[in-house]
Amino acid sequence: MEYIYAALLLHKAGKDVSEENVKAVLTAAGIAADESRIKALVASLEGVDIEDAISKAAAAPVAVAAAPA
Amino acid sequence: MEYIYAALLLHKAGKDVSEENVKAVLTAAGIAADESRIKALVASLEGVDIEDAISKAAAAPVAVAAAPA
Amino acid sequence: MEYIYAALLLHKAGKDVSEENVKAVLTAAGIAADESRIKALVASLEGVDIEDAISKAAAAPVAVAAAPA
Amino acid sequence: MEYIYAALLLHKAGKDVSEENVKAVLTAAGIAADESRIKALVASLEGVDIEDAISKAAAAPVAVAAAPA
Amino acid sequence: MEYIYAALLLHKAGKDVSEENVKAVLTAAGIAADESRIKALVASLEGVDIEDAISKAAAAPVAVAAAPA
Amino acid sequence: MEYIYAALLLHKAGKDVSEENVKAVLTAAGIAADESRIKALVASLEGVDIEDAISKAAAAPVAVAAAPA
Amino acid sequence: MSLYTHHLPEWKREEVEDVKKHIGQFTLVGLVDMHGIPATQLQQIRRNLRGIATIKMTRNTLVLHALAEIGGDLEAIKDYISGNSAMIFTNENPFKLYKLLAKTQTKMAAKAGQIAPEDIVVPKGPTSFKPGPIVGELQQAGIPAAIEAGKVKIKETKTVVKAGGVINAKLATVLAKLDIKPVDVGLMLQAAFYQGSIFEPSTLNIDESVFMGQIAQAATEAFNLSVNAAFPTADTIGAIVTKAAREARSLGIEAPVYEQDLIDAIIGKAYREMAAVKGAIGEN
Repeated sequence: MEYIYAALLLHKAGKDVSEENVKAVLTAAGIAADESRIKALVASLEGVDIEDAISKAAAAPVAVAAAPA
Repeated sequence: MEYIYAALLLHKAGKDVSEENVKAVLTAAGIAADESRIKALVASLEGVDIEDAISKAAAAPVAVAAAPA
Repeated sequence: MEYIYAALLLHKAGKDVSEENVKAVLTAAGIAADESRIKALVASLEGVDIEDAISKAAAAPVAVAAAPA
Repeated sequence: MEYIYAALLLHKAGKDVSEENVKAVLTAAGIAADESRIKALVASLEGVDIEDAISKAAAAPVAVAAAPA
Repeated sequence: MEYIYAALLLHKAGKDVSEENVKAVLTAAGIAADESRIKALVASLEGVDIEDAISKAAAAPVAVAAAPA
Repeated sequence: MEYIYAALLLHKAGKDVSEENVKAVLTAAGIAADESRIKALVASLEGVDIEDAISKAAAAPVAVAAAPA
Repeated sequence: MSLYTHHLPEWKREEVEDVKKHIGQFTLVGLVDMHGIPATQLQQIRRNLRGIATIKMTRNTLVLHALAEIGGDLEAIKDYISGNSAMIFTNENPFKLYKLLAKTQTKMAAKAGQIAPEDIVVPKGPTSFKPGPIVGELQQAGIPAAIEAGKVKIKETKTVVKAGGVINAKLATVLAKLDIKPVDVGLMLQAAFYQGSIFEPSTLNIDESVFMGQIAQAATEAFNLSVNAAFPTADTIGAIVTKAAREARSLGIEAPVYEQDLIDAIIGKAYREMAAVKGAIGEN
């Protein structure tokens, strides 16, 4: 999830979620950034409305099971 | 939320959520980090089981996301 | 379900869910495609709004989790 | 989700979810496959019980959109 | 219930749910159709929005029953 | 859904859900039956306990009705 | 100023130097309000803070001397000094200190004339008192009491003082006998000087539940983004696969595509549609 948090951080900071920026954040966190995963992250987010994707619920089954408890 | 993202980024990466690390991450994301907010974050996280807080989110992710809708 | 996944793939790729295209995808996956099943799939999806049908799955979790909130 | 669909297609067909196979399926669907995304997918699927994750989908409600009404 | 399935079949086929049509379908299924039941069915369907009734059924989640488990 | 209605109609009438019978019912309803879809339907029903599937569906609505309360 | 301090008696001079020494030794210099803390409790608090924070009680005038001699931004903390101030020193940050001090708060019996920090409620039910003058004491304090089965019983739950109200002498005595401890006692941080700035309690008082909610929200957002963008992580790959499978099922059931995996669900859907129509027409 580090990569996702890096993306969220950049997004909230109003920065571009670019390979360079993601790498900078991960490196600052002391993480040996994996170039390929960074590429994959940036590619995955291309054309994605992050604000929308953040707020759209993604997990159903867990929540359903937990609800009546 | 940037401060929280930074903390979770560090946590997930297995790094210490220290004032220094949080500041480094925020700065790398281009955020002018507020010392007192960082201090407040780090202090608040002491004694908090982050994994536990996250797992609570996982159990009810939808409810949170649905709220603003 | 392979046939449905093939249809989803084509849909996401912006391609026509035609017998020919479905067959190409299945073949690439190393599946000996059954002409009759392909025909049935394509016939079943005729007039179906795939995006809408998919989104019914996406819509589900929100409502469930929101209920107890 | 194209990459995931391709992986599930291969899984259901009893094929190996390898980088090579995923790429072949995506290409057949006319998708310009991103190597890094394929790598990330295949790597993350290692050690995941796909059958288990799929069975959770079956347990999830199909369409509960009416619930809050 | 056979009578209702026959009515649904006709409805989906875009045919008139008339006594004659219902009888034809039931007969094709090898059912000795009861004239008075057919009359009752057709009469009671008058003023019923079948599409609306069906869509309510679609909204009912099958798997919710699994929730408390 | 026409095909499945036809299958359930036959099932309720105690008839065999064979390709021939399904086709007869659909034709009587004025539907130009697709051979491949009939084949797919009959094949998918092989080894399936229709009564069991129905009773599960019948059990579901109760749980749903209770949920929003 | 130096001229003035020069004339301090020797013991005062030593005290000022000691304060200055403490200020130089610790990264945080704070003021705490000692008002209303009994000696026994203070001893306990000191024990709890041992190794973490040091409390130093000195005359305010001497503290002012020390602050003036050091000068700089620190001197501004003098504005927070009250009649019952003591100094507190630690190397922890002010947020942590605030939390530590909050933990040293304990409930104590009320003294006559004290202000109720919250509504004080006396619950109904039996007490351990044997019949005697206590019944009258309770009644005079506004607590409905009676004798029942040889025991003193409180007849109904009663709020005896509202938050902010004064606890009178009679009530204080009775509350103590009932073992009701309504007053928070502990060191209240008045201000802390740390790394060049002064922190006030209002800044340091962090609502933990809000904070936990934010963590949960951030985790949810990350989860949603990962799944919705189909960027797989160890935490989310399962959910992503489930989502894709659900989408395929949904499409298959909606179309419908007659598949062995879906036929049960499709039969169920057909049955429910039939049942819905049946319900709509009220047929049997």
